[in-house]
Amino acid sequence: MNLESFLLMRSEIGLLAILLLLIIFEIFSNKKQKAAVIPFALILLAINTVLGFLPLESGELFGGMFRTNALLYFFKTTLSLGVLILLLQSADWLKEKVVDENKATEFFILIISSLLGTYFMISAGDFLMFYIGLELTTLPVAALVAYDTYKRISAEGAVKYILSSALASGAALFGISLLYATTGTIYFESMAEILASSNLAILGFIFFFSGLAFKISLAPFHFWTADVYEGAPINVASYLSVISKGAAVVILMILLFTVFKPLMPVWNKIIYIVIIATMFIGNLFAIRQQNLKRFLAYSSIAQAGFILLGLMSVDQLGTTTIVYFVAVYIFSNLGAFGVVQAVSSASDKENINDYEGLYRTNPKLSLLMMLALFSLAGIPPLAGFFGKFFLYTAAASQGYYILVFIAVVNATISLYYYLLVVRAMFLRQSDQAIPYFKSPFYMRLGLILAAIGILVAGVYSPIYDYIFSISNTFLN
Amino acid sequence: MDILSLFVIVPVLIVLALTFFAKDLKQARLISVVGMGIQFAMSINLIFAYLKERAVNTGIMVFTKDVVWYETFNIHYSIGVDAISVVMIALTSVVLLAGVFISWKIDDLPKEFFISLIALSSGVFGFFISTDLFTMFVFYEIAVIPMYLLIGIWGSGPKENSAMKLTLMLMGASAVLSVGILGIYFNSNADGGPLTFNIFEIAQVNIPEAAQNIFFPLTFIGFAVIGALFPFHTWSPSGHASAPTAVSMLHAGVLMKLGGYGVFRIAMYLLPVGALNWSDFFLVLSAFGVIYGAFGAVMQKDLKYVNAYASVSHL
Amino acid sequence: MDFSYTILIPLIPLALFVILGLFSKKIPASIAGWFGSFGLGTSFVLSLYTAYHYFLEGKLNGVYQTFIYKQTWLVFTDKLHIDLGVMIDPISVMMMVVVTTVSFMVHIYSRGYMHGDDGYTRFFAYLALFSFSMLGLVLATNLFQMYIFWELVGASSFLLIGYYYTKPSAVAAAKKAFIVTRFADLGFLIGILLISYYTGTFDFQELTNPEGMLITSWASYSFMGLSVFTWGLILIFMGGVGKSAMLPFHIWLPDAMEGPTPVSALIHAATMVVAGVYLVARLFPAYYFVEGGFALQIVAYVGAISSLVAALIAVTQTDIKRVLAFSTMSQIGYMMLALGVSKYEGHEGLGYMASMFHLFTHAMFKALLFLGAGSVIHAVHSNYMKDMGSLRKYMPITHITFLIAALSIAGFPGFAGFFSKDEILVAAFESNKLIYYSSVLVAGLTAFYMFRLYFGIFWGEDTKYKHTPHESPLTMTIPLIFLAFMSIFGGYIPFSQFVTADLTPFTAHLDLPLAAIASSVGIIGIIIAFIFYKKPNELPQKFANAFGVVYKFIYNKLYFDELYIFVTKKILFGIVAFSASWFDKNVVDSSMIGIGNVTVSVSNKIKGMQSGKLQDYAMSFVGGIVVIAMVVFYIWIN
Amino acid sequence: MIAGISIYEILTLTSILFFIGIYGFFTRDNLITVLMAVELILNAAAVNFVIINTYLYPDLIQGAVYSIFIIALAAAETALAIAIIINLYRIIYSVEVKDTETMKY
Repeated sequence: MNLESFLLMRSEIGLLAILLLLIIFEIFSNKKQKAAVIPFALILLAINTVLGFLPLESGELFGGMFRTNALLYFFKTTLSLGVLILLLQSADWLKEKVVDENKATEFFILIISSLLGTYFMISAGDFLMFYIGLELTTLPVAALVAYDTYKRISAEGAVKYILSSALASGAALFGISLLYATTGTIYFESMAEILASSNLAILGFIFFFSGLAFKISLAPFHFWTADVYEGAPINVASYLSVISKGAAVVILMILLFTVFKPLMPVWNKIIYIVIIATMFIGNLFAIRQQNLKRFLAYSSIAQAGFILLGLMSVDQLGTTTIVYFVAVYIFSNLGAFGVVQAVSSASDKENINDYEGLYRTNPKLSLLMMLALFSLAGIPPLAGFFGKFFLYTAAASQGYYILVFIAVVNATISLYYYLLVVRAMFLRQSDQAIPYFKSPFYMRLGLILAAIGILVAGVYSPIYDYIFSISNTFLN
Repeated sequence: MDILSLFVIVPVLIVLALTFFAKDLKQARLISVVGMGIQFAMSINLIFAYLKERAVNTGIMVFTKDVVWYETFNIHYSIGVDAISVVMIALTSVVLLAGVFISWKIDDLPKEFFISLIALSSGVFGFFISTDLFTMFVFYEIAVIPMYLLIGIWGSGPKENSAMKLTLMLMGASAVLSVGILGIYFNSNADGGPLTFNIFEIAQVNIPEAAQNIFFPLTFIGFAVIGALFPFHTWSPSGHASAPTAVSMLHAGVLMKLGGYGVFRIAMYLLPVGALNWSDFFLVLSAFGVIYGAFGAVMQKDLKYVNAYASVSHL
Repeated sequence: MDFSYTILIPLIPLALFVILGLFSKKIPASIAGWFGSFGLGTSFVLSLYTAYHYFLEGKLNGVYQTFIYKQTWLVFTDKLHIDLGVMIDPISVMMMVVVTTVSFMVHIYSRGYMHGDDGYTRFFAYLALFSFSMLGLVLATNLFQMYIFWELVGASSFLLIGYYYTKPSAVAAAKKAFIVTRFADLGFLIGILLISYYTGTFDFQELTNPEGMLITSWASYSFMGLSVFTWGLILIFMGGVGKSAMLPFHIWLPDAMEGPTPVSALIHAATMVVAGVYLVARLFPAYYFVEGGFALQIVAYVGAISSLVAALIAVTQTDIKRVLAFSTMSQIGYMMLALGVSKYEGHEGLGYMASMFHLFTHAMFKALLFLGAGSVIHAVHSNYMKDMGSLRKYMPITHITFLIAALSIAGFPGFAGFFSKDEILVAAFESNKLIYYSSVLVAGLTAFYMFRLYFGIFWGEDTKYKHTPHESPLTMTIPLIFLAFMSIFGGYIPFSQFVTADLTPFTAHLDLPLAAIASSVGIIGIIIAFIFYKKPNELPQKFANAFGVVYKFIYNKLYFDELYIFVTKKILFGIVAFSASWFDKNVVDSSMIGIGNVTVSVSNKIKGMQSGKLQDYAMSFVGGIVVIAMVVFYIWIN
Repeated sequence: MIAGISIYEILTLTSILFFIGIYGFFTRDNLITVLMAVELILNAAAVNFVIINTYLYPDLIQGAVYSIFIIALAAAETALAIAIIINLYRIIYSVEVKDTETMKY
């Protein structure tokens, strides 16, 4: 092992460097200079994101605790891009509401550390690294949920989040300990070789799965989601719903496809039931929401159910479709959350009926919101359609037609509530419509990036083909 | 650029032009009229070109073109026309042109109206030129959504509910259809070939009877809903009643034909055995629909199915 | 011989429609009018040339040949395919001439009539579309093509009737016309499907070939004692009944008078309404040969009853356009019954010839009547006879031409209507006495109500007009004069040399006794009208009172509208459709909506799950683990 | 390795510990005590790792290392949770679980 091999951790090191620079900045800047942290951090992250497009070899570090390959690397870059968009969308909120309180740097540091956590989590080669990554992902976000220190629901949401997630990680740990008991190793690779279908292993798996399912907010482990999203600042909810969920899905997929492959007959059925429960619960709750954050929370629960469809096909197809869909989902959800954020910072309104007549006052925002929602609902030619259709394909490739049928029924239900928002924006007219406002520069940039993602990622097939070409790297 | 793809590209260009250049009603309708006029001229041209090409080309489809889209799924953007599609395209462009004229004096959000109308048309045109199941399905769904806005914003009466009902039923149908399409896709290697979405390749394959029996009703119902077959017609009366005139026209004139076209081109063409086995059931259903619909005198569509079924069962 | 240039005849109006429709805002009204008239003029000249060419040279061994130029279009099976093309035979050439003549005249006329109207160009675009559809219908080579244009005709007439779309009654009339004819077309379509299914062809030539296998070999499939083919023909005839406004589907015609008058002249006098007659004529051999012509008898009786009923109603109406509308219905009934009583070969096929002949002459004089009525309406701005009177002083040309048309329709000897009507009566006399008597009665009634109209408008008392009526402009009177010319001399065309059922010319003679009876009945009608209406007097009112209930019954059009409303509203809508729609609403639709409602209500029911309590969430978390573990261990593993 | 005590007994103990933690989570009224219950759960897992390492796989120290990390992360988690609870207390002057139910349905 030489120093050059640390280049495999390039993206992680990059993030660490950003964190350090931010801390240094925080220490040495005076009060007037504080506002400069926003462009500073954004530029740094943008550089890191762009660097992520350089190719990287696959390999292992620390005796297999950390491993990377093209797929993971691609996914990290995607997450980084997502966080960049998210930060662009929150920049103006920070500038207006937070800079005076000297907490802007804090926000960046917390978000970026959480991003670092997701990197480690998905790159983990053993359960220890996985656990550290998981906690590193969770804890900063818990702090961020309580970021609005004077808002009661914010504090409430944070309490619910931190305690539930502690319970979840406790359960996951307990599960890992049982798995460790049956195999005697915490390394993914060696565990995959040893693991056999014993009762203890299955019990361990169930505990472990529940912990991860909590992060992805699968039913019945999802209850925290809506409350926390509602309490959290919008961009934090957005982070939870796209970045942290996306990373958790990918690591779940990796673990199921490699480590837990011997248990496949069992987890297959568990996932089958969980998918159905998650989709129905998410959709049924989403139908009657008025608060958009809560609405998007349930919608993202339902989306999680869709993502898991890809797990039903334990092969390259499943991997590709999941990674692809998560990428698409990041853009779509960021689009939706971005609009909510923009409207909220301009008018403090977060309810669906506040959006009535929005199109007549703010056509571009409404249009983007519609695109984002339709992408989530899976309407062509937006990216979400392709993502969803390929997930169906993945599930159908193993003959799970009934499951696919249930999924498409749910897609139709989901269209109903997405249309409710579209209806409010386009069909309704209101005297109290939110007046016209021009979003600031960063916000517009963030929204435009999300829109491009929604429009391009589907029709432009090389993206999918690229993911497919790299997705065999970890299955080998 | 080939003659067929233009049918999709021109509407998209018009939509873009409308989005960026149209400032008011006059400009919006000017752009739409010019664009749809071009479209109409193209369809006339297509008819002649088709007749000319038909004389020398004996393939099922002419003007075919095939571009690989999603390689891993063997999804192609493959297009081609036969007589039916040419006629449907011509019909659509006539109806659209008329629709633009009928909506001449639309005063509420004119630009958006034309954008939706033309976006819808690109879906319809795309549907008729596709020879790939996936591409066809994509265009089919593209055609449905603008409908929501068209009825919901510019409709009359209980427009919101009708629009919602229509959209949900049609999208629900397309959801069912997507299962059917996947079923066909994953059975398209029954003879040992690769999986494919290409309609004509699939038509060569003997899909196992069991699979046909399962997926035929799914595919059929998927298209039958948009063709307003009993008992999936309930979106149609309220949708028609609420829709603005241009949309009503388009609906009766074109969209409902999408269903019939789809039934012929996909359900019965690709799953003949399934069609045969289910024919009694759907025949009864259609016949019932005819009697039932005669009171509304709108059910002429179903009769085509009757005839179609009769001919299928006699084949 | 090459007739392929005839394809241009329908294509020119189509091109006109496209151009006028596309640039309707850019083209100034005056140019649009010229342009439209010129285009139709070209078609007119072309069709005259075709007729000349065809009737002169189209015979082979004394039999008219059929020329077909077609393109295979939709292929179902090897045999069953739909073609698009043109078919040139005597009746199609004749119809082509009629359609283009009337359409051309109407175009010219409309330039004056519609002058200054908002949407002038749009009107001409619609006219062109209609002409195109009608010509396409006439030239169709097969049932399906005919059906397509049939519907297109329906649609374009819908546009024309509803031309004054700001007027609710016009819109309602357009809708009524569309719905009623569409309902009838349902029968047409079923008929087409039945026939095409059992014969495997749509083609007119194959369907009507009397020596062909088709006609004789279909009797094997029967339903309720009649062969399927007869059923098919009856159903097809149902479509014709709808378009031609025969009983019981005539109710749309009077209302359709809401359209601009030139439209009435074009659609409701000369072209669209005779489409039904044309349809039966087109399939005549099939009607005649299949099962001894059972279907044809139905045609005859429907025609006879319609003509009688319509004539009776026409006597009582006061809206001049409605009088003309019922008169049209009555005359088309004539044509139908003539077809119905006709036989096939040689002189036996007199009825067929007479029907076509009458179609031709009727087109001329009825278009003239409508255009004249339009001219009158243009002058006095009213449709009602009570607002008119003594107009002969103000509008000499209209007066004279109207008189000519009235004489022609009344069958006054020497005028065109006399000859064609006479042939019909002869045909009826030879085959069915009952129908003959009713036809004679109708002839008398026709003369009476036409002259009632004539005297009421041009004589009678001098109403006080707000504006002094004046003669219409030249562009309106030229068509009147031309059509008047045709109404006189159209009758001298030796039709039996041209148009016959078996395509073989024969010579028809005037049957003097019958002609004498008919024309004397007509003259009696004229005289009665003269007595009643020449000068305002009490007689009509007395008569009306004397008949009392009967008069009222007829005046209200035998309560057909009310009957329809009763049947549709009370029985169909009230009982059948109500229960159907109850079923639709409560079972079908509500099962669709119900899915939605159930979803929403389930959603409301389960909202309590999200209690907001941290510990409940934890319980469900642990509960989830427990349930999964239990399911796995107790169900799947054991 | 403790003489006379087998792994089963200790695993039973940790399992009981785990479920006590869960029970505590379900029933405590005070957020701080709920947090303590969570600690029990985490500790149960940590002890599990140590015991399994010692009894079953004594030649490697993976489990022991793991438990150290668990303790460290649990501490971080607790610190954060306490901070959040204090923040909540500053707003509503209560740390009762039942006061954190404004958001629901």
